[in-house]
Formats: sequence, structure tokens, C-alpha cells
Amino acid sequence: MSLDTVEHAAETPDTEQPWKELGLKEDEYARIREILGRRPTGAELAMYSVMWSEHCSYKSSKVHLKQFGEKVPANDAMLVGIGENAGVVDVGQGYAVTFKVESHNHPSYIEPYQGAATGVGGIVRDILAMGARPVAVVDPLRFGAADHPDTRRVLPGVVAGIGGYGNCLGLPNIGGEVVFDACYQGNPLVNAGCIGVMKHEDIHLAQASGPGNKVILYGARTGGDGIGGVSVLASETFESTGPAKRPAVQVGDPFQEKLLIECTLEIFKEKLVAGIQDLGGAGLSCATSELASAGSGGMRVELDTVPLRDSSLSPEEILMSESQERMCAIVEPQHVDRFLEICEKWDVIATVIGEVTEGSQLEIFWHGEQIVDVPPRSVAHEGPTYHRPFARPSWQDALQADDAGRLARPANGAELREQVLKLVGSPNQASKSWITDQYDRFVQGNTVLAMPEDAGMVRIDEESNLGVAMATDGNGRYAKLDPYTGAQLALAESYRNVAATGAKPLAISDCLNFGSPEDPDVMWQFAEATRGLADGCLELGTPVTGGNVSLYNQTGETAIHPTPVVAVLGVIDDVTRRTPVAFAEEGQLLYLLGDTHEEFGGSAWSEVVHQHLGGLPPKVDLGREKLLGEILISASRDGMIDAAHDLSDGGLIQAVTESCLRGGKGARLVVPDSLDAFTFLFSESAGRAVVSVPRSEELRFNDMCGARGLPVTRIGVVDGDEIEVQGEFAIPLSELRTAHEGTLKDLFA
Amino acid sequence: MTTRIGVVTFPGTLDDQDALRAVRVAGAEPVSLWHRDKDLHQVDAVVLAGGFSYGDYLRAGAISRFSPVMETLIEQARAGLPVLGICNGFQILTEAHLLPGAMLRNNHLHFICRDQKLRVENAGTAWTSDYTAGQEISVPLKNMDGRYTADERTLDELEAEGRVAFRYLDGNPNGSLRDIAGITNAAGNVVGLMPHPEHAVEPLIGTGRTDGLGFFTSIIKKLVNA
Amino acid sequence: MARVVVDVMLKPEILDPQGQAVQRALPRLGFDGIADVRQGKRFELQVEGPVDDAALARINELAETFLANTVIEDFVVKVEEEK
Amino acid sequence: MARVVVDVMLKPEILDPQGQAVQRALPRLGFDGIADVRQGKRFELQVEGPVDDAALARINELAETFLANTVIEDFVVKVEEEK
Ligand SMILES: Nc1ncnc2c1ncn2[C@@H]1O[C@H](COP(=O)(O)OP(=O)(O)O)[C@@H](O)[C@H]1O
Ligand SMILES: [Mg+2]
Repeated sequence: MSLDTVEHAAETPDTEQPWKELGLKEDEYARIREILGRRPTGAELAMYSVMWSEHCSYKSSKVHLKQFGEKVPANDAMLVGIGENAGVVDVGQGYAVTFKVESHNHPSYIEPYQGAATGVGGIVRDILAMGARPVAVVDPLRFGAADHPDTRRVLPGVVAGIGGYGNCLGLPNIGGEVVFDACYQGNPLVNAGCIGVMKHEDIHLAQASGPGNKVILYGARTGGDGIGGVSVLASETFESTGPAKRPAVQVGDPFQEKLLIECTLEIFKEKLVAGIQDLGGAGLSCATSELASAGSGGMRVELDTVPLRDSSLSPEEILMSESQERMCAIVEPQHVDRFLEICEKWDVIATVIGEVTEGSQLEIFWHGEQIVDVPPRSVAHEGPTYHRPFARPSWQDALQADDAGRLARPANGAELREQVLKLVGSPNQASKSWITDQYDRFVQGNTVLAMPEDAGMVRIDEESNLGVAMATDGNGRYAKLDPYTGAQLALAESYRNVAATGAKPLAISDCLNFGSPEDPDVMWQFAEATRGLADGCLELGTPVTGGNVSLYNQTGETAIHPTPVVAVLGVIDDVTRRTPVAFAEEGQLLYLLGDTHEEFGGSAWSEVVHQHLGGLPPKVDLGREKLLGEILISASRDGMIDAAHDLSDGGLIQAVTESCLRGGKGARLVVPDSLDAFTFLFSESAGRAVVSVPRSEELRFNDMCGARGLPVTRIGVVDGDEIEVQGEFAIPLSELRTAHEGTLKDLFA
Repeated sequence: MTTRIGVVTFPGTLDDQDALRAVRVAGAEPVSLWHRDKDLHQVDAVVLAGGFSYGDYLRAGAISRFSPVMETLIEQARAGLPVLGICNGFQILTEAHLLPGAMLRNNHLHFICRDQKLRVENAGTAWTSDYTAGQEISVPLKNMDGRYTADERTLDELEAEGRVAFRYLDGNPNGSLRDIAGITNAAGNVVGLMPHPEHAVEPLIGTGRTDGLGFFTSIIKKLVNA
Repeated sequence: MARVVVDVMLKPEILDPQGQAVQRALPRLGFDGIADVRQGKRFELQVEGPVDDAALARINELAETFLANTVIEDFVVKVEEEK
Repeated sequence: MARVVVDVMLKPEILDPQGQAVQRALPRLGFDGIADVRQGKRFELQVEGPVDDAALARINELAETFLANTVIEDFVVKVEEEK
């Protein structure tokens, strides 16, 4: 087996290379040859192919994502923007918070447990690499139909994987979503988010500067994980001596990651690193090229110093390996010993694998011979950009014309009652506690709110009670009907959820899950959704700090519903003022904030009762969302409300049911004169919330809403042990509880 | 002189910071202890905190039990040093044979995190004197391997000697034999339980209850009066 | 009744964090000379009726589709003599 | 290098929910005729040097003090032929 060195590549320009098998297009391969002025070596080809993949280069999406950097709201708290491992925002008192959501969709379909587990591991390392201590995780999930046999395989595995990894890592899981829809049958969405906290001065960036500084790889040994595709290279270009088939699946080791976190935080504390990057997709190729590219450019790596788990790996495979739980740091020579000492303390393997050089090339050596000599920017930051064609789908008009308003409505109280029970017990509206009880939400001892609250909230300063909150939302049904509005509704809902807890929304991250970008229909959905999100963020004043795009979520010709998931981060000065969802105080008054219209397109009611998806999603009024948010935050700070729950899918009756069950108290509701009972209970108009007001605060609360122009309607009182809609029906809490809490257990336990 | 209570950090320990906080909230001086260090640094009592030490690999607590710090701890616990094992700490204590029995995977095979009601059966241990026998408390429970198991003879002996310190109420969460949530050694200085009192020492945080604080105030009183 | 054993081990190229953790603990316990440890699962099945080829074929299928996750694991089926 | 296998099983009187869960799933998967399933652990140790009586005695001790928890588990040590 001969090594494909740089020298050899220059001498053998006509050697056939498997660029196609590695997923490169002909013109991309030609461009690599042009950049290098010769054919790439096998190792270089491996690096380019993986770094120029859709996953790493965002080649189809970046022309649209640009808007997030252009439509930036003024007066933002952003300290580090898009482009780094994760964005960073100022939350006051010298604290900065970094957060991000990422997808691990495809791996989780193949191997649900490990796919989901390593998804959590990856996002946590991203946050850690910014210099922050990870403090909480969230997990927005989408599965196929709840009763489909494959969902029984995928869901329990994904949930166990997220729990298995996150619990062992010591990060509280404080929120997420679980949505079932047949469109996700072959493409479950496993998105994972993480929040990290640091002081402003501790922000670390992924860059390698300072010639002479050492490149240290630390964490797990490198094995043949996740390099399935690249093995082609080893076997076709060379006569491989290693195992013929490398696994495409990576196995996570949360214990190793916990050590990596503690070790890295101790290293940060002693200010021993000049730059740092986690190893995720594309492994060392990505870490070395990105670090070098963001620094002065020059780096030299001795690949044979990388500690291996499997000695048969080829250099290409080492470069590509996606072995988990590894980090790469740039360290000044005088700090190297101390760095290695701290790693030893935590039983973490650490090795100097190279150094930053004066030059501008990334040079990689194997047994003394040079196998890579590339300008790092060309690998990491100058990948191809596509302007994929997009067009409004031919079926869009017909879908929107299929108005949900024409669907048969319940004719009387008895039918209403029956539909309420059906709704709150449907898989999408049912309690998710069978899932969320498998996640540790208490660890670290700072959890103020967690599932099933509107947003998760953690205290970040024990003295001052400063805290942060996060909610994630996305409604693929709405986005399918209108991707622009759907994306804004996801943003609005997540914003509303955070505000309902009393925290002030500051910034967002997103995870954009779509079908194939090669389909103009899908590209249109993507273009519309990003435009909607960017416009929405500008109007709400919440910048996009970063996110993730997952494309090719489709089975054959059929794409998933466009599913933009939005995570809103909020801040609260004093967590003791937070507002929970539970109606716990008998006699308190229930108020509905906002306007209710006849809006049923994409609603939970239309799905559960009629298996229908058509019409238009609810209208968005972001000005109203902002006002509602301000009222909820003021009311919480000034102690005017004891509970609040935002209204979203399932409408008012869903929210009231959840709040009553959480507090163990019933409610008597009166249908407002302006509405019919059905619309009152099931409409999904946006910009609304229900609050529980102590009688002593009633006047003050009404005055505040009136003065600021927010419509508010008194709809009832917390009372008894049933939910009664006067003149229509009553349902005992116990019956609601059975319907709401039994569903997932019956399906999956 | 303030009471010094040590909390051991093994690789993979997760709730050490919470335990240190609970010690502080209760009014004692928290002292961090490191698994590789045999020295207990003159602490008056030790908490083995929860988490997944060594990833719970092999068996929960099986690898930690052989740490250097445990050599000293086992010796001193036998000589009367008060030791509280919470969750993973309890698992370590059984692996170290400071407490009888063993902990197995929950009978439903899932990790479970919930607010758990308990009855304090023995208020005479070093860690429970601030409770009254029969008192009901609620603290978070969160574990994968929480099913307490021992042979019948051991169980009968524990019952007869009043060494079942805590029992689950309102539903056994994991299949623990005789609803056992925690036990004590014969001398009452070594106590282990699966639920997490250190997560229930501040209003608002976690479940918002402070039912767990009594563990820490109990030991402080005992040490101060000693 | 016969006993059939199915041994399930992670494929050699897949990371085995448990085995690694055990191995790393050995020197501390005073055991050396063990170059590698891998941890897997052992299933003991009590089979009613004869363990003929048909039965073994079924158990193989069971192992392949259920007991092992062949994405990351290999398995071996063995008939054990009842003691 | 020789391979020594240590099989660790829960004692028969101890409830094995993992084995039970497997067994309960069998009818759903269309398998019957399996009266009982127990799930245990299998450790494969790569031993440097000869596996003589002394080495086996050491491995037995390792199994007894570490690989198995004899309060709840039984174990068997076997030398395997290297393929
Ligand atoms: N996969 C999950 N992980 C953690 N929490 C979840 C998950 N799915 C749902 N939840 C939590 O359950 C509660 C109800 O979820 P959901 O009905 O989606 O909330 P909302 O409609 O307010 O967005 C929320 O607290 C949410 O964070
Ligand atoms: Mg909500």
C-alpha cells in the first residue's frame, strides 16, 4: 500500500479519484484541482468532500441564511453572532449565555439510541467550546404516527438515548417537544439544544493564531466511527488493509464527555487556551481547517500522533473519523504542561498533534510524509454556494383553498365534551410525562421551571437570582399551509412561552428541518420560512444567534412538512418572580388575553376530529405578541398573576386542561358573549394567553391591560374538581387526567 | 468551631455541587473531597453524592468503590464516621459492603425522575434526628438502578432492627423490595437512600420544597452536641 | 427443557465504553496482564420442546431481529447441555 | 494472546426484569415455545501470557471481587480457544 503524498499527487495528475462516490459534483472536483493547482491527495479529497457536503458547508441554504445576519434588530444583546460554534448574548450582571439547537435526524433513524445520544453529546460540546459551562438541554422531537409499529422502535430508543446521555452528563433537561405525524415516518426529527453560561471575559473562539502555539487533541481515542462513506476512499484508491466496512454509527460515551466538560472548564479557569473547537461532523478535518482558517492560516499536524482505538485506520479515515467526545485546543507552549496535567487529573487523554505555523497552509504529515497541503479557508469557509431553483408548489393554492372552516363542528354540549376528551387525549396533545419523566430535570440544583411548564428556567446566579428561560416550538402543519407564516408562528409561540414564565425574550436559535433542496417545492418552503423568520426576528427584536439546517428529510419523493423549530432564550432578573402554569388557588379569576377569531386551519381540532390539513394557519401579529409579552412580564414581576399559560395548538381548552391538571384544581368557564363555545374552546388564534389573577389584583391587572391596549376577557374562575363550560358540559378532572396522561403510556410503555 | 462536611467527587459524580450547597444552606462548612486523595481532610462527616460515577459502567458504584478515598472512608465509617450515601452514593455504599444488599435496574427498565413521597421510618440515625418517626416527606427521585434487593434473611434482619430508614409511599417507583428507599447500618452512622434530599433544600428550586434539609441539619446538630 | 445461549457483543470496531472503564480500573485493583476487556450481553433461553434445526433457525432469527442490534452488535447462538 | 470469558448472571432467585421484558415481547414478535429468558453479562478478557492455573486463579478472584457482585450474581470463568 503506497501513501498518496502531496508529491505523489503532483506527479500523477491522471490518477482516477472516487470524487463521485464521496458525493462531490464534477465542477466541485474541478474547483479543488484548480485551488490546489494539482489533483488532491486521497486525504485532501476526503477533507474537501466532507467539508463541502451539504451538512458542513450549508451550500444550498446559505444564500437564504444570509438574511439572519442582514436583518438584525437594533439594540440587541448579541456578543458573538452567527458563524462561531454558537452565538453568545449578554444577560446582564457580567454574564453571557450561549445556546444552540442542532439536528441528529438521520443517525437517529438508523440507530435511535446512539443517534439521539450522540446528538446531545455534539451540541453540548459546541456550547462548551464557546467557553461556557453547559447548564441545561432541551429536545424538540418529531416522530411518525404514534400507532405505527416503527414508531415503537424509534421513539423509545430516542428517548432512552437522550436521557441516557444527558442524565449521565449531569445536565437537566428542561423542555422540548414531541410531535407525531405520518410525514415523519421515515424521517424522525431529533433536534437537541443546549444552554451554556459564562462571564463575558471567558468567551472563547475557535481560532488558531500565534505561530509556535501547540495544537492539542484531547478526549476519546479516535476510532473508525461514522466514516462509512470515506472508507470508499481507503478501499478504492489504495489497497486497504483495515476492516472493509467501517461503521456509519457512532457510539457515545457520556461518562467520557462529563470528564471532558469538567476538564475543559478547569482549563478555561486557568486561562490556558488561545483557541478551541469541538470535534463534531467531519472530525479532525473540520476542527483543524476551521481553527486554522479562522486564525492566521498556518498549521502543521503530525497525524500519526493521534491516539487511536483501532490501529488499522488509514490517514484519510483518521481525518474523517467522527469519534465522539473529542476536543481540539490551541495552547501557548508555556501552558502545555499545565494543560496536560489537568487532563491527567480528569483521566482524559491529551496529545500534542501539531502546531500553528507562520505560513498560510494547513499541512498534515503521516510518518514524515506530507499528505495534505491546502489553504484552510478553501476547505472550511469557501465551499460551494448553490442558488437552487425554487418555486411556489403547484399544489399550494389548492391546499390553502381547502378551508378548515367548512368542517363539521360539534352540534351541542355533549359533542363538544366528547371532542374535548378526544383532543386532550390525542397523542400530540396528551401529556408527555411518560417521556419527560425519563429525563433528570433537577440535577445541578438550579432548575426553577421544567416540563410541563411553558418554558424551562434555570437560575444562573445564586446570590442575585438571575435566571434564563428557554422554550422551543415549531408547527409543521402550519408551515406546510404557509411556510412564511408558519415560521413566524413558531417564533411567536416560542416567544410567548418564554414571556409566559415572566422572562424577557432576548434572542433565538433555530433548527430548520426540511426535505430535499433539489426539489424546487422544498426550496421554496425553505426560502419562505427563512424569510418569515428573519422578518419576524427583526420585528420582535430577537436576533438569530445561530442554528442548524437539516435537509434531505424525505422518504422517496415525499418530503416531511417544512419544520422550522425555534428556540427562544429569555432572561429574568429574579427567578422568584417566575410564573408557573398551574392553577393552584381556588377562587382566582381566569382571564383570556388577546383576540380570538375563527381560525382552524392546521389546528389540532381539525387533525384529531377530521384528520384534515388545509386552509390557512392562524394570522400572525408580532406587534401584538410583543405587547402580550410585555404584559405577561410586568404582571409576573409585579405579582399581579399567579399562573399563566400560553394558548397554542389545541386552543383554550387544551391550555386550561393542562393548567388545571397541573394545579389539581378545576375551573368554571363562561363563553364570552362575542364567541360561540366551539370557537372559544378550539380556535388557535395566535397572540393569546390565559392567566390566573388573585382577586386582590383584579383591578390593577385590568387597568394595566386597558392602559396598554391589550384586549382582556374574564372567562371564569378556578374552582372545584371539574372543568365546567357553563351551559355546555362539565368533565371531572379525574376523567381528563386519565385521557390526558394515559395515552403515551398505553402506546409505548 | 464550624462543622466540616465533606462531599466526595468521583469521575462522573453529578450532584456534588448540590450536596455542597445543601451543606452550606444547612449551616455547615462544605469541603470538597477528591476520589484520588486518601486524606479526608479532618471532616466530621461525609456525603457520597449522586450521579453516574464511572458512567455506572459495570454496575452502579462498582468501580468507585475501589477509589483511594474509599479505603480511608470504609475504615473510618466502621469506626463511626457519619456517612450519607445519596443515590449513586448509596450504590457505592452497598458495593463497598458498608450497607447490606444491592441495587438493581428499575423493574420498568427506565430512568425515572419524579417527586417522591417517603416515610421516615427511623429518626434515630445520625442523619435523620430532625425528623420524627413516621413523618412523610417529599423529595426528588431520579435513577436508573434504584431497585433495592437483599435476601429474605437480610431483609427480615433490617426490619427487625429498625434499619429500614425510609420507605416509598404512594407507589413503589422501581420494584424495591419491601418498598425500601433507604437503610442504615446498625450503628446509625452510615445511611444510604435513593431519593435526593440535597435537591430539596431551597424553596422554588426543583420541586420547591425543603423537605430534604433535615438530613443536613440533623447531622450538624449531632456533631455540634457531640 | 434445553437451554440455548445467545451471546451478544459489540462489533469489534465499535466503541465499548463499559469494557474500557473496566479495563482502566484493573491496574488500580492490582490486576495486570489483561490487554483488553469487552463487555457484552448473555441471554439464556429455556426452550420448550426439542432444539432441532427449525428451532435453532427461529432462535437465530430472534437474535438477529431482536436480541442483538446488528447495526452495532454481533451475536452467537449456542445450545448448552443442561447440567 | 488467549481469551478468557467471564459470564455473569443474576442469581436464580433474583428478579430479572430485563429478561422478563424480552420474554414478554416474544409472543408479539411471533416467537413462542420459550419458557424463560434471563439476561446477564459477558466479559471477554484478552490475557497476555499463558493462561495457567495461576492466571485463572487471579481471574477468578477478579470476577469474584469486581466483575460480579456476589450478593446478587453468580459467575463462570471459561478459557476460549482463539479462532
Ligand atoms: N421531548 C421533550 N423533552 C422535554 N420536554 C418536553 C418534551 N416534549 C414536551 N416537553 C415539555 O412538555 C410541556 C408541554 O409541551 P408542549 O405541549 O409542546 O408545550 P407548548 O404547547 O406550550 O409549546 C412543555 O413544558 C415542554 O417543554
Ligand atoms: Mg406553552
